[in-house]
Amino acid sequence: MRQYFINTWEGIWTVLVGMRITFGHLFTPAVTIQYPDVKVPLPERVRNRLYVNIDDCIGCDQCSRACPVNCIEIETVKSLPTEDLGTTSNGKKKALWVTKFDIDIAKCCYCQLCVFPCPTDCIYMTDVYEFSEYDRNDLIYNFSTLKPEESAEKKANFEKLRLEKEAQKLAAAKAKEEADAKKAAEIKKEDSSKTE
Amino acid sequence: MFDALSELFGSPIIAAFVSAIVPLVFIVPFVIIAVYMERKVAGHMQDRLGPMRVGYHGILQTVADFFKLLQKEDITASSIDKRFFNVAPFLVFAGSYAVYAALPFTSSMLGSKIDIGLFFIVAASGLVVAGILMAGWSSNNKYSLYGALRSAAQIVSYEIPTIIVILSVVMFTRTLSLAEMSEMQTAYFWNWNIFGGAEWNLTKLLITPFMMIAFLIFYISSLAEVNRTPFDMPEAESELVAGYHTEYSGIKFSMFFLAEYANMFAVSAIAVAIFLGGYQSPFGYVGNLIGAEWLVQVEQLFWFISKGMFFVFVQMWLRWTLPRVRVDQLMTICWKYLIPYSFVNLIIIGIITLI
Amino acid sequence: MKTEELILNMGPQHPSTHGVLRLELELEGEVVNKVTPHIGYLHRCFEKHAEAMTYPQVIPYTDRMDYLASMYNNFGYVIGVEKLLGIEVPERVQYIRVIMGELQRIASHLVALGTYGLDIGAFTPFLYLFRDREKILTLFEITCGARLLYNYMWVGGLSHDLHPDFVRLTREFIKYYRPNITELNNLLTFNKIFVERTANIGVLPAETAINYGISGPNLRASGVKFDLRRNDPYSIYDRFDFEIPVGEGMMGTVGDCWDRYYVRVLELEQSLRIIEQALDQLPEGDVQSAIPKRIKPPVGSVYTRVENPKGELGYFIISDGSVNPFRVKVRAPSFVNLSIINELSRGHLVADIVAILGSIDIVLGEIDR
Amino acid sequence: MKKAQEIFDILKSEFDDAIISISTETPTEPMISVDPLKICGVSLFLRNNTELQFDSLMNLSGVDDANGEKGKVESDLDLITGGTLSVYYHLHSTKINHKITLRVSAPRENPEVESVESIWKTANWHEREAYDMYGIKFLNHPDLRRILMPYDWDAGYPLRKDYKSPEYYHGMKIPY
Repeated sequence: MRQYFINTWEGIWTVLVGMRITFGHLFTPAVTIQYPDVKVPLPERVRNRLYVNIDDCIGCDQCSRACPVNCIEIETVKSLPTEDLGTTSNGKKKALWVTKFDIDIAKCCYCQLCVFPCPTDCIYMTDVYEFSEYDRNDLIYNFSTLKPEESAEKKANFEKLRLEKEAQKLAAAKAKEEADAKKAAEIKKEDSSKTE
Repeated sequence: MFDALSELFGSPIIAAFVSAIVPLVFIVPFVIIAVYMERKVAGHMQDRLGPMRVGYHGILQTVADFFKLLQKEDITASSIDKRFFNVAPFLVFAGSYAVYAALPFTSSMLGSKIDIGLFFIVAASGLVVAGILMAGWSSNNKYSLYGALRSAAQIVSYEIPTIIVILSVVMFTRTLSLAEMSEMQTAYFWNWNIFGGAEWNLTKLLITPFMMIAFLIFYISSLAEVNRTPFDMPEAESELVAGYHTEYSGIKFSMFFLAEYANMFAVSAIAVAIFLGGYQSPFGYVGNLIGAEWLVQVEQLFWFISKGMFFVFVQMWLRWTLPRVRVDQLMTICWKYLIPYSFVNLIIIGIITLI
Repeated sequence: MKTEELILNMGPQHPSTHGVLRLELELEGEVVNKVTPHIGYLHRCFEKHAEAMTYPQVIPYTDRMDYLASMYNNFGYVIGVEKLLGIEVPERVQYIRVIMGELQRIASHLVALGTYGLDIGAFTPFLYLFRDREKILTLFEITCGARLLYNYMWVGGLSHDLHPDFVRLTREFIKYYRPNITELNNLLTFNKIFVERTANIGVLPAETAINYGISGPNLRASGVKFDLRRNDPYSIYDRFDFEIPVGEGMMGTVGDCWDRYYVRVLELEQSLRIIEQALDQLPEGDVQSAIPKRIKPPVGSVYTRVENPKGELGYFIISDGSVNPFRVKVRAPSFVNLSIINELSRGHLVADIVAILGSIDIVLGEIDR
Repeated sequence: MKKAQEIFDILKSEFDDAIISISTETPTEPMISVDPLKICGVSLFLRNNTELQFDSLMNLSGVDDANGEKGKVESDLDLITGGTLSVYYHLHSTKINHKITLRVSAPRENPEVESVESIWKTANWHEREAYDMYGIKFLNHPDLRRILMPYDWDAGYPLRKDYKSPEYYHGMKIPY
């Protein structure tokens, strides 16, 4: 019987205690903000949209290899010895044309693993976090500044160079072979003449 | 009001029609304001802002939502019982709407001056149970069925303490008419029933604490009757998804919604009418002071609505504070706590009234 | 009259299954006869992925298992790999890991307590707790730049050193947060309705709990004083002075839902204590000095376990000497804890299933992995 | 507290041929190899013996040892034939606070291991997972169904090293 009245009392009292707390909160200022109008200032280390400063990129492919979800695709073409690609801002010499540098930001998991291995600090995460698109394909960012025809040209250049080199190599090899053959023939001749 | 209207229009039929419309004119804006208020109260109690976008501080949010609900596609599942499914929301609304017929908004503004007002209200609100049961059963959804059956058990059980408390007040005031009851609690707030009525004697002193208990019991059981937290079993969100109205959408859902909020005000208004002086002002009338008869009516309407709104606010306040009881505990509270207390209270009030 | 059991599918889309979990309830009226959990809706092949990744690349995947306690998932994994490699990490790294881990424990418990209130029907405490959790997430954000999936702890070190303001802000947070525990207790913990809903519900005896492998707060609520931070210390937890709260059956029986809830409330305070001590002792140093250039552990296997906010988080890592792990098996605490649901809920009402499920604090991301 | 070697000796004297060997090289933890069809009895002994009291199974994991012959059967599919699948049991005693790892290896073609579900209930779901991922059949398991994969998954056991994901599941294309 005693428990009965204790229950009644506790029921009413704890409800009143709770009501006092919520009533108090009725007059405390809200902690939420009006998001698109007001924005929280982001800390400096914030990790959001990836950005690549392609001018500094040397096309070393380290970021792509570090990525756990394979969202970075890089294609490079070797430059011709005659072409000067300049240097990066921290003084590294560039030797590759970056014909393709695509980041599929829809796949990106914002782990920042690609940022650390970069030797020229050209890939980094920015504080932009509003980049929704209507089309999924718009989420694939192309960072390469080369136009398709330009990159085709570079490829063709390199291919030509490669072919030339190969031809040279082939010619050299041929020449060497011929020379070898000649030499061998001469030796043979000498040998045969000796034996005679 | 009916008499005045039939004189005005010269035909009792038109008068009946018009006086039936009047509460709707009140209910729809009330619901819009109450929903807005609910959201704002919830928001600020939870350190949020609540709706802020539509209009100044989101004041038009519920209007926008109302239109959205009207536009929505009325989805009906294929395996439901169509007849009951379609009727149920309107039946629920009719039940809560009927209550307004006997509510005295002011001394002259009330739908019907029936002598058994309280009795009518109790009977009419029973209609809601039928509507909810129909909705739950016809939805052909296990969650809806659970919600509906819980609700039926709950509302029927909680009628008992409600009626016992009403009985004790009726014993004290010797009338079943809400209009008459409100009239008796005239002038200042110490004349309200909760403070022992208008007569100054020993009875008043003795009866006051018991009247307060009666009010508390009435308020708690009325919460259960309108399915508000902590007794929102039928639609217990975390268990039954949305209870009996899981399958409803669009306009039919908004009928349930309308009924719920209409009910909230109705029970608060009944509590106000039988305990807290109804439409009577707590400090006398300015209209009487300056001799303007019409002003008194306006004041009465103001006091009635603001008292009612206060208790609607308390309902919201409770909702955003408390967890929900379990279905068997709900019954325990009713049968083991409220009913015994209200019986004892009834007997004590009876004895005091007899002295 | 012919009667039969009612099969009620709770989930996969249900407000209180904490994700995509399907419980098949066999009901008799409102009384539950049997609960059959069906899991796997959130299966993301973590273990298969891990076999194709290099050791550091696995870390972002561990984040996504128990997404409410990502820091701690990192923690357990890097400890395992470090044990395989046999490297010592600098003191400062150890301290920062403990601070982060304990902050994460508070954050995770806040979600657990808040959503538990939500399951019982109290909406407001949930938002108060989330408000405080946001403050913790902000601390993480200034440190590593992410709010939820950190990839913060690396094998042998950390991705970033602490932000210069971190220590000050954390102290401010502790000062701000302490009174809020009392507020939570007044608002929810000791509320009569809440107590009635949770006390004596889903009682888990200690013997059963151990046999089922239940761990973490759920085990301690059954009265077993077992905490890996104390009983099998890893990192530097043996240096701190803290208590292990156990369930005492204050409101009902030992090991009921209320105890499981209350043990978490008490752990909040203990975590704050550990953070305070760690902040006081925090040494200076370089956090990246011990990170190996190339992570290629020798052939072998190792099982490490840490006290995740949910319970015992174990990593069983087998190395075949290459840069990719041969096998990473995760002993997810929620996975093991959920397996007891049938045992706990037999004979209770439908509404109690919600209370029991909430009280064992599961995260589906971890169960399905 | 018992050392791994002591535990091994106790087991060896009790079960003799069911206990195969012990390996103690680092960084591997001490590991006792057991006959897969006698593991249940060994486990029961480990749990009930007053000197050992391993009352808690921390982890149970299936492993594909991939030590069979790798053969190119079709164009690009490395099918492994022969060799073993293993199950690792990590045991812990909450009372005495010592640990041990057991290991059983069953042939890949017909991997049958005794279930320890009756001894540690933890094993129930873990064994289901091992079955789901590796197809290891646990004898006497009360409810050996798939757990994480769909119940009607018929394309094999995904964590085996030679698993190849099918192209279609119920007419749905799998690699998105």
